[in-house]
Amino acid sequence: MARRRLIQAINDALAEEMERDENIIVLGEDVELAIMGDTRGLLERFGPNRVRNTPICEATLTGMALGATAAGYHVVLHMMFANFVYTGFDAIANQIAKMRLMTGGQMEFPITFLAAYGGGASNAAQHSDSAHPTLMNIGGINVAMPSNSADAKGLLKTALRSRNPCFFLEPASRGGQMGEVPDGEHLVPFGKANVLREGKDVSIVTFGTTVRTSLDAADQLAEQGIEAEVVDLRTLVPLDENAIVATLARTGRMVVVDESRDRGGAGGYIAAIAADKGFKSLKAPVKRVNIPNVAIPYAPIAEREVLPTADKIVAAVTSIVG
Amino acid sequence: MARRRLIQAINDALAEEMERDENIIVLGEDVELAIMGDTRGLLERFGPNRVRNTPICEATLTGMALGATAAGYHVVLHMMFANFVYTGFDAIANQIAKMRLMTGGQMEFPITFLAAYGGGASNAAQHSDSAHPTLMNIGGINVAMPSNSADAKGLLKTALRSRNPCFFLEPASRGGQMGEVPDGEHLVPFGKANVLREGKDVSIVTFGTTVRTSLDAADQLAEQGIEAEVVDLRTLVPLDENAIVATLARTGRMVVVDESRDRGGAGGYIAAIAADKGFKSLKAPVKRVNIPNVAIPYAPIAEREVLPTADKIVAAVTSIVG
Amino acid sequence: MSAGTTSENRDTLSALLERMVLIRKAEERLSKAAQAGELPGAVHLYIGQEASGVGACSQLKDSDWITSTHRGHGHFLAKGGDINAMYAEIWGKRQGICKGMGGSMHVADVSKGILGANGIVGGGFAIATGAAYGAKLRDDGRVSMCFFGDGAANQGVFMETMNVSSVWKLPMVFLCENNRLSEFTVSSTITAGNLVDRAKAFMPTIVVDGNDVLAVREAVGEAVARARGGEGPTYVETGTYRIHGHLEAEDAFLAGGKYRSKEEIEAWQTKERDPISRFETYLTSNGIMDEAAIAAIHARVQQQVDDAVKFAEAGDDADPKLSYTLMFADQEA
Amino acid sequence: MSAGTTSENRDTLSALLERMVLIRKAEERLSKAAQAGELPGAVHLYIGQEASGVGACSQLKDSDWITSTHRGHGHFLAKGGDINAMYAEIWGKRQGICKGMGGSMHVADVSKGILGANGIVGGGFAIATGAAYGAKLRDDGRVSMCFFGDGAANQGVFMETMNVSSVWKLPMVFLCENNRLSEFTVSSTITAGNLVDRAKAFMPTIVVDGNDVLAVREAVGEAVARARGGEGPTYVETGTYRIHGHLEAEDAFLAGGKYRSKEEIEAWQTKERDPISRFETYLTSNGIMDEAAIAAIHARVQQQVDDAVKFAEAGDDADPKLSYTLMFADQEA
Ligand SMILES: Cc1ncc(C[n+]2csc(CCOP(=O)(O)OP(=O)(O)O)c2C)c(N)n1
Ligand SMILES: Cc1ncc(C[n+]2csc(CCOP(=O)(O)OP(=O)(O)O)c2C)c(N)n1
Ligand SMILES: [Mg+2]
Ligand SMILES: [Mg+2]
Repeated sequence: MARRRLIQAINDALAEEMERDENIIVLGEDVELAIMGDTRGLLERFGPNRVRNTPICEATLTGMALGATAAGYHVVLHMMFANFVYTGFDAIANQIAKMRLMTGGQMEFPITFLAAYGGGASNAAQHSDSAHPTLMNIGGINVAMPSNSADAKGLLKTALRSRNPCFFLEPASRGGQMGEVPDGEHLVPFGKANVLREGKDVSIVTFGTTVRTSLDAADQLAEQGIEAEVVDLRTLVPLDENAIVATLARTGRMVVVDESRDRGGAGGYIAAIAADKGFKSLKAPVKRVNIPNVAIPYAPIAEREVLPTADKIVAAVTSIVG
Repeated sequence: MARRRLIQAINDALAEEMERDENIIVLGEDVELAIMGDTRGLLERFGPNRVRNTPICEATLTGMALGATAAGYHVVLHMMFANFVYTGFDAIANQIAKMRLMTGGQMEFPITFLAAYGGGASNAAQHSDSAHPTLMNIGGINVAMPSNSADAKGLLKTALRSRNPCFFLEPASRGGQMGEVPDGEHLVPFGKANVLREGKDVSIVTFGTTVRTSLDAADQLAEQGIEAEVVDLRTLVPLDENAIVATLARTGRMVVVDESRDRGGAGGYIAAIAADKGFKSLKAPVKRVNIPNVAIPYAPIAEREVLPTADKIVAAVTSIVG
Repeated sequence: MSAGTTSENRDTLSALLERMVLIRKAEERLSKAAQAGELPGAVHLYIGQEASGVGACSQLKDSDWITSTHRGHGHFLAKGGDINAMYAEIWGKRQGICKGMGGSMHVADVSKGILGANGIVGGGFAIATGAAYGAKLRDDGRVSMCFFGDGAANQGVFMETMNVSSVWKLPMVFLCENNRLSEFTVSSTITAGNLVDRAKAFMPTIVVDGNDVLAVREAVGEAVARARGGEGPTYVETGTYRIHGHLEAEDAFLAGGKYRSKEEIEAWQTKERDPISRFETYLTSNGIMDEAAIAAIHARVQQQVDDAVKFAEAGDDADPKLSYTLMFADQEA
Repeated sequence: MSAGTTSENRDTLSALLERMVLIRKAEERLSKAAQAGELPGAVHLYIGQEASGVGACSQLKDSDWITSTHRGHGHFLAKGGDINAMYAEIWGKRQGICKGMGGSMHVADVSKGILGANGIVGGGFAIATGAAYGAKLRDDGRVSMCFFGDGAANQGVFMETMNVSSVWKLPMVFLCENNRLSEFTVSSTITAGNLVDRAKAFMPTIVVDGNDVLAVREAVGEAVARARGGEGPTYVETGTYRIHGHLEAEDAFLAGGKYRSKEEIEAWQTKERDPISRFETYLTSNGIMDEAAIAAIHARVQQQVDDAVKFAEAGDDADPKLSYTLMFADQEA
């Protein structure tokens, strides 16, 4: 085990996989000097043919990623902030997500998109969005959202060995978070949730930025005598529906926590699975803790108001337990 | 009452409101000759300053719509097919949906976007998408999805008198559908669902293209002795949550039907409301009938397979009733 | 028109003609099928523009890449795509080149370097540029050609990809088919200046008579040589005209409205201007082929098209469940 | 530098200087505050580019529109925005020009025609073009100016909006601030050719020394006159340089990496090149202002900045619940 920051774990995964597979290339705005830190040192190690700064033109970059796979490359496209996914959205939603079907399976798109999402650093509305609800809906693209260093490394390695396109979404304000990473080859499969804490009274189902918050909430709840099970879904596409049904079978109650706007967000979809396949087990309303239907405001006090917090999770849990 | 095709009702609403408010202008690719039929005759009636063909450049058109509101115009931007929303998505998601908040309320964006969505005509994956899950999640933009001529007219008029941006999504394959439209001033408010058929056994909650399909399913169910209530939500933003809870209180069972991909789709969100605020009434799992997580295939037989049908609705209902 | 007439040359010229005739007859047959309501979806036909696609693709190898547009049948056939597989696709059959999943606007054959027709106007720019970037990194000698219309040249990705191709000296050819129309809009009403001037800031440019197959072939030959030689992208603009409507059954959309005159269309259909009859005149008047040889090509191609219709009609319906397994490699949707 | 020296002129020149000094001192103060950790979010400073924004905005009226960038404080102040309201915004206070909801990257004052700084590179192009379109339809004589960087000039909306502005003869000025850098990337490594050549296909162009406030003023004067005269858009490029990092605390991001040399920065900071000291030299050596008058401006501005800090610090925290009512007019989120 090594202690690594989340952003270092990402960097490690990139370096190790690029070492292993010379078909992996990294493109993006400022990947050479590593604006996010995750691509640091890759240029020096792998040279300019494999790590290259691009012009600012997201609409082209996403389409180019598709095109470059025709030459057998696995393209890592760094999109910096999740908001810029919208700028380059045409090729994501109209091409990459659909072209395998449209060509009758002639093509494969080994592309790994990196982007930082979420608030917490007063980056304001155009640098704090969570794009995962949109990405999970367009079909044809996997969505991985690690909550800790080990998963960041293991999920990214899985993405980099996959023949399918994947959005690997990094928690913008948690890149510095430390965690243990297993030594040696460490892969985390897609579509397998992780029960981080067991508990019999309620299930907190979450992923990405809000896992830490949910664990904090579980600590607080424990002090009140409520045992919360915390389930980290790890990937949204594919989604581990069985894990959702299974935890519900154990606890009968569920709060879904994630950092996306509520209306049409990821939380609602997970709650809908509970209301369908998990209905038998349900003993109380399924609650959602996420972002109200607003853009993220700048001032810290206003930003805090709209982000998921341990207090909000505790309140949601206590409203349905006991 | 007059019998009007859905597309004519839209055309009527545009013409009447443009007559009433000279600040309404219409922009878009081929709005002069009316590729969809909905803007037909407007150029002749209102002249080239108010109805204008644009170059093909969706990324600019959406941003221009925002900019032109600064001069006090209500901009109607025709985006043709919902897939092209993705092409022009930056200004929608990063600017229009956020700028009122970002500027502390200094600006208003009276913009009505028109776009046709949905399958059923072998238009294939890049001309058959439903963008409403994405649009409802970005916040700051209303989403109206009429199912019939009267609502098409009344909702569009409401949009055209609103100071808020709105996506008015037209069912691509139902433009020719006939319906009664009330004479005189006819406005349909946003956020008010419409119970189209009453029934005590199950609620079918739906909107847009799948309302007709749901009513057909209700007819079939009636033959089997099952009384389905059919609720047309009419707008997704704002959403009539009370109507969802109320119908559930009457029937205790719910099937949500819509034409969007399941994962992160609109149906899941509506089901989540049932599982939360409507939980008390729930007597059975909440089922969703929508599109599996695929792009829309071209061949009619393959397209039919993935679209919501009356049979699928009937099957979902019978799985939870009785 | 100009070209020496060795016998190797004669074969080449005959092949150019045959390919153009194939496209013409294939499209005319599709028009009939569309009018008869035999096709599930809409078709956008290439009639009148054959010299552009055929001249351009005649300079490419199977291993070179192209991206195409919503008006993609001509490019597909010009680049060596199989008409049977294309027809089966448009008829929505399992034997279709995309198994019936894509239809007219998405015909693709990766084994022939055809990265697909595209329903998004401008959708091909970035894909072609990415393919060119891949080719450059691999140093595999491949060239990437992006076909696009004058309407698409107003999409910003045009400039973006010119910038990338130019700054990275990618083996790209920007092949602009300027047919003066964007759907029902006369392009000059929505387009500033001359398109070629946009390209001049980035790369060498050639504007050519797009109804002259040999002129197109020559211009593209230069461009491809430059690309293969590592000298970067070239912009080639072929001036041409679309004879049919934007899509078949256009009249239903227009509801009596008009965006061009009958006279304008006819002026492009004269024997002197039509890309095929004009080339035939060239061939016969230069003694390269005689009427009989040309008639033989027409007959052969007609047979090929008729056979393709039979092939398509006899095909099996597309697999309705295929979507579920096609979204991902080795993963259910 | 050149300008006659009537007394009206003297007032104008003095105002230009004062505005530049205001921006410089305001930005320097923000740098200090950022380093001290007093600001909630990141700030991108305009130091070194003052002549561009001030020269350009000096030709605009309050009723004219501008759109700005992530590096927007300079444009905000140049266009007449209030420093108190801007500081309060950056400090996240209720008294902020956007009530603390937008912060540094979103400062806007619609009453002054400032349609906002923008966190999306290239985000301003279409907004400004729309505003110009509105102005043209209203025939209200307003002009719309889009500030953008050399990095943003690689976004396709640049070409798209040049096309629209040109074909519809909109009252637009494209104001490119070419500081040679895009974040940590030297722009020449990602940009083909000269930016001005891209514009030449669409409109008249002027390239000007962006550190010479009078040259900028003159060039933009021409452009604005053309726009107001109904003659359509102009592209003006101001060559300049950013002295501070892409954002404050850039070093933490770079982790020892480098994209430019100390020498390069210093070469732009000499008395002859710095836009402010250079203009001061011009004013004194031409007898337009004396040292004392200049010192008075510095003192007055310093006071203004100090007062603005006090105003911001004394402000109330933003209203945490405001988001819910701001997403829509008359509608809860
Ligand atoms: C992104 C996008 N916007 C709009 C359309 C609708 N559309 C299809 S073809 C077309 C005109 C294209 O003109 P051009 O590029 O000149 O090609 P041509 O049809 O003349 O071959 C338009 C606007 C589309 N398919 N995609
Ligand atoms: C759409 C988008 N892509 C990327 C970024 C990240 N980014 C912020 S500023 C910048 C460089 C901009 O360069 P330029 O336009 O020259 O402006 P300058 O910073 O030099 O003033 C980048 C890439 C962004 N904010 N928006
Ligand atoms: Mg055209
Ligand atoms: Mg710059």
